Amino acid sequence: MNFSWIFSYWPLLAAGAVQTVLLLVISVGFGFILAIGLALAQVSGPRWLKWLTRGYCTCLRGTPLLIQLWLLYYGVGSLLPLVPGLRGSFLWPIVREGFFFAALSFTLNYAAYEAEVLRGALLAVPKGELEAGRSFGMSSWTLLRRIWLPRAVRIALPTIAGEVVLQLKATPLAFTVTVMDLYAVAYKVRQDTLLVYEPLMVVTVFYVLLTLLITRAFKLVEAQVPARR
Amino acid sequence: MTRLAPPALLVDDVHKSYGIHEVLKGISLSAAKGDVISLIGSSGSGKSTFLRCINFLEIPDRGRFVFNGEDVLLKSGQGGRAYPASWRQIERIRTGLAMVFQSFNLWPHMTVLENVIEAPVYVQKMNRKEAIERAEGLLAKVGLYEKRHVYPAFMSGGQQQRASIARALCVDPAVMLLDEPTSALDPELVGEVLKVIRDLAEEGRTMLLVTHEMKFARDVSNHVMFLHQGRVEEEGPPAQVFGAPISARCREFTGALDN
Amino acid sequence: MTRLAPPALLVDDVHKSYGIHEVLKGISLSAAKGDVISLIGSSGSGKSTFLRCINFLEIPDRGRFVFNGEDVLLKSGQGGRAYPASWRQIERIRTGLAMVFQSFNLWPHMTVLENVIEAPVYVQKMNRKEAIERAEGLLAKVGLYEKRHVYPAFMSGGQQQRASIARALCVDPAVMLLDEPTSALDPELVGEVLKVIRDLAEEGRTMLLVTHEMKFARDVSNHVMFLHQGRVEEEGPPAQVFGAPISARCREFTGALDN
Amino acid sequence: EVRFGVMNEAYPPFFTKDASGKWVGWEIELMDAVCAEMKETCSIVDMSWDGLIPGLEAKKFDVIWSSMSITDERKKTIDFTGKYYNTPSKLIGAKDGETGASPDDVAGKTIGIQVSTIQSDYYKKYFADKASENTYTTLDEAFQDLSAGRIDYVFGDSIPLSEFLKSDFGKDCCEDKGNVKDDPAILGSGIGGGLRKDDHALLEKLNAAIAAVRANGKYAEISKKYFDFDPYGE
Amino acid sequence: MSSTQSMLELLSPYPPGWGGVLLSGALSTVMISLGAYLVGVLIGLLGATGKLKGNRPVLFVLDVYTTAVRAIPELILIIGLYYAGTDGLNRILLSLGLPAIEINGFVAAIAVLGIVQGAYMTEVLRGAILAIPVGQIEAASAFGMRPFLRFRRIVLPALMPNALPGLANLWMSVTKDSALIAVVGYQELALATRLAAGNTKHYFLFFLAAAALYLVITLLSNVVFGLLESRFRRGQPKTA
Ligand SMILES: Nc1ncnc2c1ncn2[C@@H]1O[C@H](COP(=O)(O)OP(=O)(O)OP(=O)(O)O)[C@@H](O)[C@H]1O
Ligand SMILES: Nc1ncnc2c1ncn2[C@@H]1O[C@H](COP(=O)(O)OP(=O)(O)OP(=O)(O)O)[C@@H](O)[C@H]1O
Ligand SMILES: [Mg+2]
Ligand SMILES: [Mg+2]
Repeated sequence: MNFSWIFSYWPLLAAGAVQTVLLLVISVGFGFILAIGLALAQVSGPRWLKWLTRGYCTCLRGTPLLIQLWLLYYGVGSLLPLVPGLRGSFLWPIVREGFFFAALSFTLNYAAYEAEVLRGALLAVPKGELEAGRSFGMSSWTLLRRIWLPRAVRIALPTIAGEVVLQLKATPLAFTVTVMDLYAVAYKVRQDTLLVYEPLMVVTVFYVLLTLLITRAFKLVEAQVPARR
Repeated sequence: MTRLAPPALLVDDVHKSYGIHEVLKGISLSAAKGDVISLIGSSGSGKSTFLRCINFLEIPDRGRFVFNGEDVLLKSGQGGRAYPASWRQIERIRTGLAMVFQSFNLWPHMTVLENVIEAPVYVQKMNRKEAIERAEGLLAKVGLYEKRHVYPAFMSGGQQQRASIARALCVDPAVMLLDEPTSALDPELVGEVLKVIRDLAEEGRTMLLVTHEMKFARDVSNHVMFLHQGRVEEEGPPAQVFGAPISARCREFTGALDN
Repeated sequence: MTRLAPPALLVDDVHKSYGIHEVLKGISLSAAKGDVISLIGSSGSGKSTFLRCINFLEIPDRGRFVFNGEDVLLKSGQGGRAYPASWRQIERIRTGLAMVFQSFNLWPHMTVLENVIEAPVYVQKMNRKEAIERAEGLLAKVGLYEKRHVYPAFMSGGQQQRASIARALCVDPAVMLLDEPTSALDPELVGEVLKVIRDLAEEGRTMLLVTHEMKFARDVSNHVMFLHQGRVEEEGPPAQVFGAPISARCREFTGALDN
Repeated sequence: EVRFGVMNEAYPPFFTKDASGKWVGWEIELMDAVCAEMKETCSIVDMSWDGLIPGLEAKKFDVIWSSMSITDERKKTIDFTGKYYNTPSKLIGAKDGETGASPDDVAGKTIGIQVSTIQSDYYKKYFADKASENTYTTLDEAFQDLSAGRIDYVFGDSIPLSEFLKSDFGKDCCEDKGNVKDDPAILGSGIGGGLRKDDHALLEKLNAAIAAVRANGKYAEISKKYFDFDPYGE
Repeated sequence: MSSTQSMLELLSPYPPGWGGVLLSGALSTVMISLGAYLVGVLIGLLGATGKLKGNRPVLFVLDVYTTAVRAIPELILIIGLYYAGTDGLNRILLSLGLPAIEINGFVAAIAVLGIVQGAYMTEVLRGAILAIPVGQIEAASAFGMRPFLRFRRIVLPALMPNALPGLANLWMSVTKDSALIAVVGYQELALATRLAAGNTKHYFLFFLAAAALYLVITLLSNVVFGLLESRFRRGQPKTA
């Protein structure tokens, strides 16, 4: 085992870790919000919206994230300069970057997966509990916010935790659009030094720590309501 | 209550089918403020369904509903079935209605206290502190003060039922719909609930109550309706329905009381 | 039944706590074949917990259990609490026990008929046809023949309760544990259930029954136990417990019967 | 028998699998010639780039023969044969941009570079304080970004860069900006076969065979089919 | 030569068209995914039961398993098992005087992906079991059902509607994760696509073709999952 390279690469590693965490937080955060809408539309939306959102989820879960990212970055991204005014606007430095496209496509993709999980969980909430809410005059929004969603999320918690970890594992794809996340740095180290395991082990340690953090956080939430077993 | 005041609740000619199975075949009811109306009838006769139609948890096929003089606007949807024209209106009306469910339907992700303050705080925008105070008072009344921080899954059947009664009381409803509110309670507690309902009636609240305990129905209500095969087979003051029913079926049913 | 036959069910000194809350503080019971024992007591007094301890749905902290002369083997686990030595034995004993739950607990992914034949077919390996025949007979008896292909979610509370009674009956149990089996039933159906229980008792089956309906308890049982604060406060034949109770608490409780 | 580990992706004109699954390319033909010279039977084991080093170490094959650049850093992990080709490095860029490939010509611009190549070392030494860098896993991605206008230059091996300029996608947008000034210390080591550290016998055999192929004209013969210059470098 | 025609030629199933390569890649993808998925379901069922019923040591082991296996990049697991793993195994065999064995890349891929899937499935299934109202399981116990029977007749049908969306998601991701096994020299759809695109420089065409193939796989699996879901949701009234 040879870890001497760490000394020359640590600034890159640190920057990479930040990128990884940022990508994860952004995609999970926005993706979850989007997923709620997508799931609700499938469970109780009008028929056309149901089909639309179903189609969205099928396409995004059905094709590799790499290809989605690629289509977005090279397809849509190369059209962006043609949008009048965009090039000079304050948005340009953001939307020009690979990071923007990685975050965007991760968010869209995560939302599709999470929507599927939430859809099932929303359906798993016993009907009587919702009726109790309605019978007190809760508006659909209050019902959703106070009863339906909290119950559904609790039912789905272990699965959601898994999806978040899966999302963490998807972040290395950002490298294909030039984002130097932690995995990319490790890749670079591997190419530079031809060491197979050591750079990946550094990533692994970081991922394990992050995963521990995620699963502990989810466990805490899960433990808020004791289960009878 | 003067005769001139509009009835607190007026329901006219409610019909409801599940598929081809017609459960309610035209049920009407008029309740003044402070009335306690008991619905009795055999299992499966549509009592729960009727209660659930009143607050539109089931959408009736046909019928007219007036709350405190306000007509519920219905439009006809597909197949000529009624459909609420404005869910907003329904939601508003529901805030003045409270329901105790046959199967309790407590929210399992909240403690008893949280269950009870939920509607006051999040629907009626009551101050949280105030709501807690009120809820604790009610929980003490039903003997659950000690259990207020327990989750429903860890409570006995009767405790859950009492929690669900407290939850309904906490919204200070003008009309209460109670679906067998004493089914899991022992005689002492039934007595307590009886007292509570009487107090509420005296405050001018209207109550609609499904029950299988004839004695309870006789004691608590000023009007009894006997449902049979989706119709009101017999109705009147308890003394009449239990003492001298006209309908043979009703006589048979209430007669079963003392065999 | 001669005096010499071993009791069908003997339970001795059952203790059970949830956390620091001691629910059962030493309850004993002995039932001969054909006995119908009613458990009464206020809500939360531990009646359901006691029933659930008998078939080990809750693991008691302490106690001795004998079914038909067969001792349930217990070993002591951590903290000196009892623990079944062989789940195999428990499972075998359970096949001769049947339970009607306070909250019915029907399996929602099966129709009523499927619910009823489940245990006979898959636990007792009864021939499926035979089981269906038997089940249909029982469903007819509780008035659910027409509803046999309906899923539980689409039935009224009383119908679900009757289905759950039929499900318990279908395994032809030697001992039945009934947790408020008539709570959702109208007086007529209560009368039916009463008849069924009497028939079963005559066939030599033993029944343990939790109920809040004192009249029912008086009519159906040959022994009544009044639970209070985790202990048996009073027991004896119904005439004694309801007519001339020794304990003040019991007098108060049963006295509530006619206020 | 000598087993050659080749990356299982396309890197024309050096090596690639065609649609019928056959290996083709300059490097493949060179391998055959070297084998003939060594009088060995040879086989190809294909692996993803990530699998090459572990595959070598787990003895799934004996030589990495996959256009791998020789660097000092890498020599710490594996042994290399002498170089078997070394092509110049060049810059390509958008047609409307400036011409020239000196550090001053690229000042303020963004350059696309493949990760861990000799060019990235060169960049660090000569361009880093003038221009900025985008790192890519493969040159293909850099080319696409160049034609999309996200970066101004791609800096890399002249052969794949020229291939790109000849393709439908490259010929409209971009042009050759010229070779960079040579620095033998960085660019001179070239491409070689990679071997396990203890495999001295094979290393010597391979080195001898490469020299022989070069000397007997076989090398030039193969190269002529693919290039209009000598890929061996000086 | 029109460009549509050249595209058709490129996609033709016979060389020099790349269609055949893509199709056989897709077949490999499905095979590996199926294998890994089945292994995963098996591990997941055991893991979930263990997590819910197990004692302290079992819980600890499973906790380490689900956390570690999910956190470690699949690449390192595959490389580790296939290269270092076989190396180590053979060294042990050698020291015992046994002949060395060659682990097939295909088997290694299925094993690794299956172990990874198992970790995710453990959690999905655990959540689904927890969402079953406890009374239903108690009722089964009360009738003397043995654990396995209880699981087969009551728990499984009741957990399925809760678990299916999560399980479907895992299936979707394993069909894409199988791309990783290129590391051990196995050519599935993703690698076949890159090969075709790199050879012809028609990235757009081949990436879209691959997306279409993945989508076909997804649509077919959607049908299966949809059928399963409607079957397992029988008896459940509609929400909303
Ligand atoms: N799983 C549990 N965890 C903790 N406490 C419990 C649990 N189940 C029941 N309890 C408590 O134990 C006590 C006895 O409950 P039990 O269900 O036996 O009462 P019960 O006599 O059946 O009452 P009821 O007539 O209301 O059904 C109650 O105070 C209840 O809150
Ligand atoms: N969601 C539903 N779909 C179809 N049929 C239903 C549904 N809900 C209830 N029913 C049927 O409608 C009839 C009336 O049910 P309801 O719950 O109103 O009876 P109930 O009078 O409350 O009986 P109980 O006293 O047993 O609670 C029953 O036969 C029941 O099977
Ligand atoms: Mg009802
Ligand atoms: Mg109870």
